[in-house]
Amino acid sequence: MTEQQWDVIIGGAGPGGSIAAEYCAAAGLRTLLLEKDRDIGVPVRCGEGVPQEGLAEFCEPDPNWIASTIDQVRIYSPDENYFRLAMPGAGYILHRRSFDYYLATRAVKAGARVETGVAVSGVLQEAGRVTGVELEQGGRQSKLSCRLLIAADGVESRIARWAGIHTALPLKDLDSCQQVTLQGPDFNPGRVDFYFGNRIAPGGYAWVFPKGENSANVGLGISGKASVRRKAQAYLQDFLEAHFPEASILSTTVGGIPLDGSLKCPYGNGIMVVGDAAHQPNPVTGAGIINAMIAGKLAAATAAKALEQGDTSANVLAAYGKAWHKRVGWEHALYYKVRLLMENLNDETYNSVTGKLSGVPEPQRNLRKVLLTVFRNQPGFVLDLVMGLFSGRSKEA
Amino acid sequence: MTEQQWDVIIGGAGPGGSIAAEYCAAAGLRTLLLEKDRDIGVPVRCGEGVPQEGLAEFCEPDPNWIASTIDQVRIYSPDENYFRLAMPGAGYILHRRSFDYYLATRAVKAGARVETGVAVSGVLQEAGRVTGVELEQGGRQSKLSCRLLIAADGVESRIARWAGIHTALPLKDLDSCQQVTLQGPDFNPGRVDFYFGNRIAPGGYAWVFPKGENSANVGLGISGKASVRRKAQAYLQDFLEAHFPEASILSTTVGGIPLDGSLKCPYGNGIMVVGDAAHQPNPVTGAGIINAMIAGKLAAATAAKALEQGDTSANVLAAYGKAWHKRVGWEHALYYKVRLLMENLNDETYNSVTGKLSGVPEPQRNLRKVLLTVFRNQPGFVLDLVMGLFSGRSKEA
Amino acid sequence: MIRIDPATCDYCGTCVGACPENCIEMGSHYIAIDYSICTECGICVYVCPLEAAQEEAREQG
Amino acid sequence: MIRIDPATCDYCGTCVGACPENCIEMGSHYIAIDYSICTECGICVYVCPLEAAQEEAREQG
Repeated sequence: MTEQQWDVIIGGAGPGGSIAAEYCAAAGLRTLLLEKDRDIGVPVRCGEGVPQEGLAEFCEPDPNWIASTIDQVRIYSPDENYFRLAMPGAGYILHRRSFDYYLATRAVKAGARVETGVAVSGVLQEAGRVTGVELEQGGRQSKLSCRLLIAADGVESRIARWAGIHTALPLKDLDSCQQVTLQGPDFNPGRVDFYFGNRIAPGGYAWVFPKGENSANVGLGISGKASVRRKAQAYLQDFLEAHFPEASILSTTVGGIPLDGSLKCPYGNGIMVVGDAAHQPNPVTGAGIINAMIAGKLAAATAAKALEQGDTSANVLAAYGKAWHKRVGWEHALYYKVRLLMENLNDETYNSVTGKLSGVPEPQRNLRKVLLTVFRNQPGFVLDLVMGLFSGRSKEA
Repeated sequence: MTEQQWDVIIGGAGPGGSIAAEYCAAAGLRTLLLEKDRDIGVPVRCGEGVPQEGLAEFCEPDPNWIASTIDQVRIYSPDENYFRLAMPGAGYILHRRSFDYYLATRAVKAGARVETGVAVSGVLQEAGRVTGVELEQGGRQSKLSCRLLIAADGVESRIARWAGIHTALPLKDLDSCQQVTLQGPDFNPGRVDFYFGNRIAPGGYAWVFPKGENSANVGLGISGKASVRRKAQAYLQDFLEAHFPEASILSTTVGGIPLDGSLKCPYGNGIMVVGDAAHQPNPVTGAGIINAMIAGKLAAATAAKALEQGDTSANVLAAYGKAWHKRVGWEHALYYKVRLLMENLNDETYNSVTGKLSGVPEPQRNLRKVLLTVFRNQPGFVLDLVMGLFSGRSKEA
Repeated sequence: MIRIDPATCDYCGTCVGACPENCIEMGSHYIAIDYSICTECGICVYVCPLEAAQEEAREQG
Repeated sequence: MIRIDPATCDYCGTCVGACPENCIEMGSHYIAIDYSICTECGICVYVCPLEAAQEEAREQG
């Protein structure tokens, strides 16, 4: 990289970072997107589900990175009963190894410069304002200055912390996950399945997201508190032995999901934070792809205005925080409360909810009717739960 | 994995291992394919070029993993002159992150079991015969027995060595490579470029393999002997600064290519070795994808016969070695000699060859005419060189 | 003393995000605890989806 | 003594294939030299496409 002055440096080339880079570059900013891994799109640490309408804000679906189109949902209770919802055009399961790559190429086409194998290893500051980054590339250290820094470095974010933004996640707000991609069994390519229950995934859920007819992402997340006693890996092993004992495993991945609803202040003097680094996944579902992309777009809009004004102080960048809160963050505050309620559900409650829902006549079992039935018969938070899982502009399944 | 007895265990799920697994399973053998990485297809350590006819033996081209179709070749000499060859339907540039995954799914469909994140960490032997493997999975050790073991574990192969087959590569027969995937510049999606010269890539060459109109794999390999003085990384940095100073880098990869022409004895009692692990890339071009697939297919055929006979001794498995030699190995012995001659070419010779070729009238500049011209005017080995690069059933560009 | 086993670790960064002292250094292929800062609070051990982060006492036991 | 820097290494395995003593252990994310076998021949340093494998003297120099 030449030592030119960059307007914006973005750390992390996931969906949030690439969208931020694309919109910054499209706004005429000299934009550099840095990815610490030596490749973009791998390893995939994600269930890969997105809602159709959420994706549509950014791009047309492309068969190169759409694995399945989802129009049905099954929710299993611990007793292995389920209720189903027919939801035409609800969402997609992506091939993120191709999708993330595609988003990075869009950033390049818009005029951004992308570099891989370059880690942001520190933040340069002068008089309490971010002025650049320290880099590490193949064992070599260097520095680059910029007018604005965007941290999009995922759950493992350190960039924001170096800049003085508190992002450490308490145990209670962090889900610990493992997922495999299975090959072999028959899957309904249009249906996602969720499994709830304290023996299956305490404080979280298990998922089966199909990628075509014979492949699926099968994973689960458990609360950090549950992970103290037993690991996600052990729970997933049980789940696979119960459901897919002979399936081939073409990919194994682990990860953590921040579930505190959003950083209160995802910005500072000369810095904005987007995506998982800003704790922007939905606190009930853990869905974070589209949220990160929305945040990247909003951060880019604020970046353009701030650099035009020549003022990148926290006061000006607060516009990004406000925009995020107005668009998504306020809902996440509600979902956060739903999640806290859900953690106290026992298996009998899950079974009872599912039993009641199975009594709803099939033709009436659209989401609205189901929810009304639940709402009349069950504690109110189930409404929020199911709404949180399967609806809304800013959520992915 | 259950403790069932496997007929065949295959270590390494690249193209060689997956094809071996598919053909073993299709022959009715209980087949287990193990990949040490937690995902299949990444990281890509490869230029990703394959010849059309080589691929056609195994599968129909699929837009999901074909990045470009190649029908032209340019060969640059150190003085930046080039001659070009029109070669309709010569080959493809793959997306190996999708291609390798596809091959693994084919193995599963044929009946093989695939596991990722499981490394073969040792070989069990009794009375001089391989009887199984030691495994390491996420820090845990285990053992599995098998009737036959196939080592497809790449240039870093240790499986064959544990089984007593000498595979260590001397410095003179090992190319050291780095490659980036660029995004941004205009590329001719139908043309691959090769650059020769001692300042560019001593003992090897640089390549530009397009992946669509704005992306390409750009890399180079240098001989192990040259790598003592200066690293592939440093040569590639020079090449990129000269040719693509502003391009975005979406992927960086390094690797080594065994160029000794093939292991003389790619088998032992209860074990066969395929692909890079058996040093089966073309010793002039370094092309190894289709060679590994051919070897996997040949090894599977021998495995089926040996297990039917109930004799997996080296005497029986020698049929695989013979089949490989008859199909590809004999040619590689010739190419190996060509490579030794090429190492002594100086930049003036490269320039002179290119100059002569440019004098051939355009309409006559098909491969055969060009080669005849070269043959009459230049040392005979240039014929072999160009033949080695761009023709033959078993070679990729 | 907490140790992260590089052979078991998948470099997912969950522990890095949880560490209250910001004392875990991670690249694509390496991970290291800055023991001059680590308070041995154990949250990295708790959140790890695998069993890569371990308290040494537990490992010896 | 030869050292392979885990932060610089890309785990490509070129050195593993070249080592005449078969003394380099490598996984997806870790690499280690068995110093009880290593003869310090240096071929791993020579073939590494990066500068991950280094003789310690060179590193100190």
